Amino acid sequence: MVDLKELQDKAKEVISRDDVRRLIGWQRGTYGFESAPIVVTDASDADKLIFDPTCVQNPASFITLEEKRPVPRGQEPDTRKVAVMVKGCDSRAIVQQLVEKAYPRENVIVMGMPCRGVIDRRKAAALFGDVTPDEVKLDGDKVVVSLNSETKELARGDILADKCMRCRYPNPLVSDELMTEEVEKWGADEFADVDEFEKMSPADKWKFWEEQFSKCIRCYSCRNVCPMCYCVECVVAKLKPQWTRRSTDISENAAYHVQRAWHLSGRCIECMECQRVCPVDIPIMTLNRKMTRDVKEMFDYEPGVDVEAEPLLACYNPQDPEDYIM
Amino acid sequence: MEENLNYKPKIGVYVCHCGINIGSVVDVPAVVEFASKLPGVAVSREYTYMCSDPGQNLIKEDIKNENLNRVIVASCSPRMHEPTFRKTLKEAGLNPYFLEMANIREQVSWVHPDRDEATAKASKLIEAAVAKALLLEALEEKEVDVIPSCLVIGAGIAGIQASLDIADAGFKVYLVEKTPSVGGHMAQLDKTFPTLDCSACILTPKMVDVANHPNIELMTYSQLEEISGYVGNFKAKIRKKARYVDFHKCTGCGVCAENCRLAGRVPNEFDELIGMRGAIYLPFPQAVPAKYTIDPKRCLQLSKGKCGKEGPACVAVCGPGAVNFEQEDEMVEIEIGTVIVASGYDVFPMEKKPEYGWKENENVLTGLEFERLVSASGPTGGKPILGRDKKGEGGYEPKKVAFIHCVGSRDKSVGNEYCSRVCCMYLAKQAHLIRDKLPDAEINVFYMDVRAFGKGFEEFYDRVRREGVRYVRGNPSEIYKKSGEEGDHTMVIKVEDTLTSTPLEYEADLVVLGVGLEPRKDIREIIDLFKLSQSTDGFFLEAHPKLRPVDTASDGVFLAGCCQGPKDIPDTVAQAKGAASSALILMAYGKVKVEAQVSVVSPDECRGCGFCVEVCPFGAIELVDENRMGNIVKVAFVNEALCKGCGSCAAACLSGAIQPRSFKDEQILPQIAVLGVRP
Amino acid sequence: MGDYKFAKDKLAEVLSSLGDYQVFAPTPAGDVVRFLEVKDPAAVTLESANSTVPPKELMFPETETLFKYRLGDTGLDPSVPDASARRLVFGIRPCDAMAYTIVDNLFSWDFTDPYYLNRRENTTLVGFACGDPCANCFCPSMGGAPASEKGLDALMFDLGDTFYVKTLTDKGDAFAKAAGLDAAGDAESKAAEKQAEEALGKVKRSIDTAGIPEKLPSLYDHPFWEQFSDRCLSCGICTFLCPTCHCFDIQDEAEAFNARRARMWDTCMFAEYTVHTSGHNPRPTRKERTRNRISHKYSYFPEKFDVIACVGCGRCINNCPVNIDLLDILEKSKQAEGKEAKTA
Amino acid sequence: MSEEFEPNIVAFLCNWCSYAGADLAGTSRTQYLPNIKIIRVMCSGRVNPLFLLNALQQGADGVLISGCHPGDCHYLEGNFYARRRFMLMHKLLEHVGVDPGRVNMSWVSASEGVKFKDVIEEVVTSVKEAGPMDQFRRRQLNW
Repeated sequence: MVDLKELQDKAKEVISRDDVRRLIGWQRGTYGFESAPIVVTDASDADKLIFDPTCVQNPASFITLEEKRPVPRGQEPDTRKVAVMVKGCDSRAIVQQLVEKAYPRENVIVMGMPCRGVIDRRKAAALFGDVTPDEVKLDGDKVVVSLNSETKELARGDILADKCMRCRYPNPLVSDELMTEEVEKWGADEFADVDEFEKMSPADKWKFWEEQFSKCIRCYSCRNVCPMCYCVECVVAKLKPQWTRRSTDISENAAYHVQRAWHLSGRCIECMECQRVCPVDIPIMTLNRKMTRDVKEMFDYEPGVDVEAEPLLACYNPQDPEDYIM
Repeated sequence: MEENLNYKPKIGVYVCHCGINIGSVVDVPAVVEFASKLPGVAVSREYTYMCSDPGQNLIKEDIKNENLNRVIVASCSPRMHEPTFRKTLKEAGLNPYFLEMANIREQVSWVHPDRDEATAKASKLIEAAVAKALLLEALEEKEVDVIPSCLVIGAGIAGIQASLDIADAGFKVYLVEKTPSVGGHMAQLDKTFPTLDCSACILTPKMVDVANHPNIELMTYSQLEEISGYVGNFKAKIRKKARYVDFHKCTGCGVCAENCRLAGRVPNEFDELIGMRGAIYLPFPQAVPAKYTIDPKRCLQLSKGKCGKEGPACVAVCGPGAVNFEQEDEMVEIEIGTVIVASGYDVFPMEKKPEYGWKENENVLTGLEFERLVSASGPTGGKPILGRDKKGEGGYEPKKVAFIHCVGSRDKSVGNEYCSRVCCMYLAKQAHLIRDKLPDAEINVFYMDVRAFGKGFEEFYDRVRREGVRYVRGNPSEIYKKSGEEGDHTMVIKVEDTLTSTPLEYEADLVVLGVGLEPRKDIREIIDLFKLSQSTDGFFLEAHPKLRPVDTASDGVFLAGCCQGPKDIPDTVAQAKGAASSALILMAYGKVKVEAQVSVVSPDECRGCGFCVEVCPFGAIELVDENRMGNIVKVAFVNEALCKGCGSCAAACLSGAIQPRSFKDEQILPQIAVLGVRP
Repeated sequence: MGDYKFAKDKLAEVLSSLGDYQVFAPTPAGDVVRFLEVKDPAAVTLESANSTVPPKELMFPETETLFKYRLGDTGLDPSVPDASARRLVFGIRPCDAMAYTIVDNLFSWDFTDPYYLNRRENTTLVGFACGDPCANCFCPSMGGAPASEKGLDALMFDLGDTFYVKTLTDKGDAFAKAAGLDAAGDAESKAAEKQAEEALGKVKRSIDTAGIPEKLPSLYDHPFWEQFSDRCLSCGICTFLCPTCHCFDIQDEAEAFNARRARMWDTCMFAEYTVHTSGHNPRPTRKERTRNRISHKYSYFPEKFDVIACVGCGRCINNCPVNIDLLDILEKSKQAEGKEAKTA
Repeated sequence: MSEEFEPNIVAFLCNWCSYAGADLAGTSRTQYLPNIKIIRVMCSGRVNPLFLLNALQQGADGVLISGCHPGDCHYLEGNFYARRRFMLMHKLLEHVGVDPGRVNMSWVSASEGVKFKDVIEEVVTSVKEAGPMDQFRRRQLNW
C-alpha cells in the first residue's frame, strides 16, 4: 500500500525546490468520508498529505482554477511551477488540458498516484450515516472501514464510486514520477449504463430529465469543479448575447445542462467530480458518458489519453458518419 | 453624423413589390403597416421596384431627411441585390453594413402561393431583420494591393485570347497548359462554321503570339498543383512535367520522331487516336512550342529501361543532344493577383452509348474524329478515305454518308440533358465538307431540331441544304453492321422519320456521330483547388448566369470558354475577353476591397486553446502573446486579409471569444428569438 | 398563545385540513429534501435533519419577476406578491425561521422590499423543534437553539406518538384553529421542555463569536485566508444553500419584443459578481471572495444590523465539496493577530 | 383548414449552396410548405449547435441545418465540421428525450432547387409527427 512517510518526504523535496510554488494533494477531511484537498506551499504542511480511498477530489482542477492575479507595475509575474498529485482518472485531465494548450507541460510537475478506487460519499452515508470514519483502507478486493475502534469489511461495489468499478486507467497516463508501483486494471467498462438508459422511449427520457433538471439551482458547482471548464467567461454567464437566462426554470436549466454536456463532448475525462459535488444529486455523468460512448463509437476518439491528439471538434474526418443527414 | 449613429437605432424598412413578383402574393401594405410598429422603426415604405433608381433614391432621401442609421430592404435575395443596396447606403453617407435584407421574393412570394401564409411569413422575416438590424455594427471595407499578374489555366482558344488581352494591357500572364502544345480542341478542327475559315489559319497566329509575347510566360506540359491566398494575393505551385527533351536545345527538326522505334505505332491523342505518332512526338505540325516530348508510358527506354539493342535511336540521331532521360519534373512557385480558368471540355465518350456501334466499326466516327479525317494535317491528309491498312494503303471512299445529331446531348439516359449548342452547326459544316470532297455522295442528316441561332448560321444551313444534303427528322435508335462479310462496309441505321412517322432502315458506309461536349473528366482536380461549384450539368457554376457570367464564387477567379458550359468559338472568344477585362479591372485599379465581414477576437475572453486556429481553413488565425494585467497569456489573432468570414472558428470556440462580423452570436440569436416564436 | 397537540398518525389529515392555506412542507426529491408545495400530504417527511435547500426560497425565490414591459412602450406591469394571500410553512426548523428575522433587516433597510415583505407578511411559520441536531449544527452559538422560538408563529415538538404544538402568535392561533388541534396540558409542555434541554446538549459544534466582528476587518490582508481559499472551487454552493444569504442580481429577459425585469439569486463567490465592464475585478481571486463571504456575515452585516448573519444551520459545512469548514476559518481568525484595520 | 398542428421550423442555410438552392427553388417557382423560416449564415460551419438548442428553447418545433455537399464547401471544410458537430448534438438531444425527427441536417447544393423542396417536405412531415415542442420551450407563463 502507499507508504505515507515516503510520500510526504517526496513532497517535501519537491515543494522545497525554488522553482515550485505550490503542491496540490489531499489531507484528512474533517467531516464525512471525503478527504480535503490541500495546497502545500512550504515543507511544514507536507506532513498533512495522505493518500487513501477517501481522496476523491481531482487536484488537476486546481491548476486552471487559480486565477492569474493582476501583477503590480514593476513586478514580474510569478511563473514558478505547480506540482500536483493525480490519480489515474485525474491524470487524463492534465493530458486533455495539455491538448488544449491550457498551460505548457513544463509548468506542471505531475506526481502520479496509481489508484485502486475511491469512496462514493453517498454510498458511505447510506451505509454508515452522518459520521466521520477514523481510517479507510483498501485490502485486496475488500474495503476496510475503521469507525470508533471497530472495523467493517465491505465489498468494493458497495462503497467505491461507480467510476472505479469500471476504471479504464488506474495508472496515471502522464507523470514525472510514480509515487508507488503500478496497479493492474480490474474494472471493465462497456457503457452498459448508457445502453440501459437508451432503451427508454423519448417521452420517458424527457420525464426523467425534466424531474432532474427541475431540481437544479444553477449553483454551477458542476462547472466550477470540472477540470475542463476554465473559460475566462462561461457562455452560460454571458449577457451579450444572453444564451441562457439566469432564471431557474425547466427551460433554462435543461439548456444549461445540454450546453455543458455539449461543450464537454470529446473533452470529458470522466473524473465524475460534477456528479459528486452536485448539492441536489443530479446524475450529470449520464449525459457525459453518453457523449463519451458516442464519441468513441462515431469518431473512435477518447479525450485525455494522448497528448499529441487533436481536439475532437477542431478536426474532422472526411468519412465521418452522417446517418441522419439527408 | 457618424458618431451618434450607433446609439439610438432609427430604422427604415422598405418593402418592394418587384412589379407583381412580390406584390401579387404578399399583401405589401399590410406588411408595411406591421413593420412601422416594430421598435426602432422610424420609416416604413413600399415601392414597386426598390432596386431601380427612384427606389434607391427613396432610401437616400430618407437617410438624409430622417437621419436613419439602419436600413431594411425586404425584396429579393441578398445574393442578388445586397451589393446594390450597400452602394446606395454608401452614396447616402451611411456605412454600407447597416443594411439587412429580407428575402421575401425567392423565399416567400415565389414559393408560397397562399396570400395569408406569404404575408405572415414576410412579416416574420422583416421582424427578424429588424431584430438583427438593431445590433448591426459599422464595418469599413479594407483594401489590399493586387499583384499585377494573372494565371491562366488551359491554353485553348479561351486561354489564349484571355492571355493576349491581359498581356497586351501590359500585365504579366502565366499561361499553364496540361498538354505539350497550346491550341486545345480548336487546333484539331479543320474548318470552322459558318465562315469556313480554316481553323489552323485563324488559330496559329494567336498561338505564336502567345509563345512570343514578352508579358506571357508560357508553361506547356505543366499542371497547377497548389493554390493558396485570396483575391489579389494568390500563391500557386505549378509542376512542369519532364519532357525528357531539353527545351532550349531542341530545334523541333523532328529527326528523332522519324527514327523512333515506335514511330507511327502509338495512337495520337491529337488525332483522336485514329492517327499515329512515335514515343517521341510533336502533337501536330503547327504545335507551339515546337518542341518534342517523350511519352514516358510508351517510350521503351523509360518504361522498360532498354530501347533496342544499340540503345535509344532518338539519342543517336539528335544533333544538339537534346534528349535527356534523367530530366525531372520541375516545381515553379509564382505569385499572382487574379486567375482565369479556361480548362475547356471533353468530347462525349461513346462508351456511354454502345448502341451506335462506334467501338466495333471503323466507319462510325465521332464528329472530332471526322474532323481529323478531313483535316490537311490529319492522318489521311484530308482525303475522306476509310479502312486503310496499317501502312496507309487501300481503303475506300464512302458513297453514302449519315450524320447523327444530339449524340450524348439532350439525352437524359446518359445524364446530359443540356444542348451542346455547337453540334447542329459543325455537322452542317462537315456535311458541306463531304459534299465538296465527294460531289456525288448521298448525304443524310438525322436531326431532332436544327439550332442555327448564331450570326450567319441560318444562311449557312440553307446553303448546305441547297447543296443536296438531305435532312431527315429522326433520332436513330441503333446502328449496326449490315452483314459480316469482308469488304461490305454498309451500316444500317434504324430510325423513324418522325415527320412521316415511317420507320426506316437507312444504309450508309460512313456514319458521323454529332457528339456533344461534356465537363472534363479531371474537372474535380480544379474544383478542389479553387473550391468552385458545379452547375447541374457538371460544368463550372458562374456567380450569376445573367449578372456575373465570368465571375466565380471565389473573388479574383474568373471563368472562360467551354469549362463554364458548351459554346462555339465566337462566344468563347467573347467570354475570354470578358474574363480578361474582369481580371484587368482588379489589376489595373491595383487594389481590391477585402471581405469586411471577417472574424474579430475579443482578447479578454479568449482562453488561448487554439481550437479556432486548427479549424480555420485559410490559416488566418494564430495564437499571439497578450499582456493581460501583467500576465502574459496566449490569445487568438485574426489576419483580416486572409479571413474570408466563414465563421467556422466562432462555432468551434467554446467561450464565443471569436465572432465573424455581421454574423455574430449576438446578431443571430435575436433572429432565432423572432423566428422561433410560433406566428 | 396556547398549547395544542395532535396524534402523529393524524399528520396527513392535519395538513389536508389547512384547505385555505397554501401549504409548504419538506418533501424529498430523490434523496434531496426541499420545501415544496404540498400536493400529496403523504409525501411530506419530517425525519430529515433539515432540508438541503433552505426555505429561504419561499420568501426570496430563486427567480422572480419584478415587472413586465414591451420594447418600445413606456408602461410597466409590476407583479408584486399578494400580501393578503394565506401561506403556511409547516415543519420549518428554528434556525431557518431565525434566518428570516435576520434577512428581514436587509429587506426593510433603506428600501422596504414589497416582494419579500409581502410574502413574509402572508406566511405563517409552523416550526418543528430539532430532536437530534446533525454533525455540523452550532445554532446555540448564534443565539438560536434546537427549540428556539425566534421568528416562529408556532413551534411543534415530536413527543413520540403525538406532536405538541405551542402557538406563539395570533397567526399561530389561527393555524391551530384551522387545523382543529386538541388542547394540550402541562404534561406535554413539560416533556417538550425536557426534550429541548436534551437537544441543546446534543449540539456537537460551537463557536464563541465574541470579538470576531470587530477583529475581522483587521485581518484584511492576513495570509491565513489562503489556506482555505486555495482549495475553494468558488462554486457558490455555500451561498446558494445558506438561509441568510440574500444577494441577488437583476437582469432583463426579452423574448423578441416582450420582456421582463427579473430578480434572481447571486453569489459573491463567482467572479462575475464583481467584475467591472472594464474587465477589472476588485475581488480578482478566490482569496478576496472567501474573505468577503465570511467578513460580510460576521463583520459588515453585524456592523449595520448588530446581528451576525449566520444561524449555525451547518449547510455550508455539510455541502462544501472541498471540505472548507466555516468554524475552522473562524477559529483560525481568532488565533491570527491582525494589523490595524485601514479605516475607510 | 383543419386545426391541424402546423410546426414552426427554423432553418440555417449556408449562403453559397443551400441558400442559393432555396433561391433556385424560388426562381423555378417550386412551391414548398411555409413552415420553414430561413436564417442565412455564410457557412454551415458557422452554425453553432447551441443555435439549435436555443431555437428549440425559443419555441421552434424543429430545426434544420443545410450546407454544401461534403467537398463542395466554399470555405473548404466548413461542412465537415458542421457534420461532426451536428451528429454529436443530435445524439445529445436524443439522449435528453427530444424527438430525433426535430433536429435535421441536409446537403443541398446551389443547383438542387428541387431537392431543397423535398428536404423541406421531409422535415415538415417528421416534425409534424414529433408534434409541438413543449419540452424545454421558454414559457412566459412563469413571468
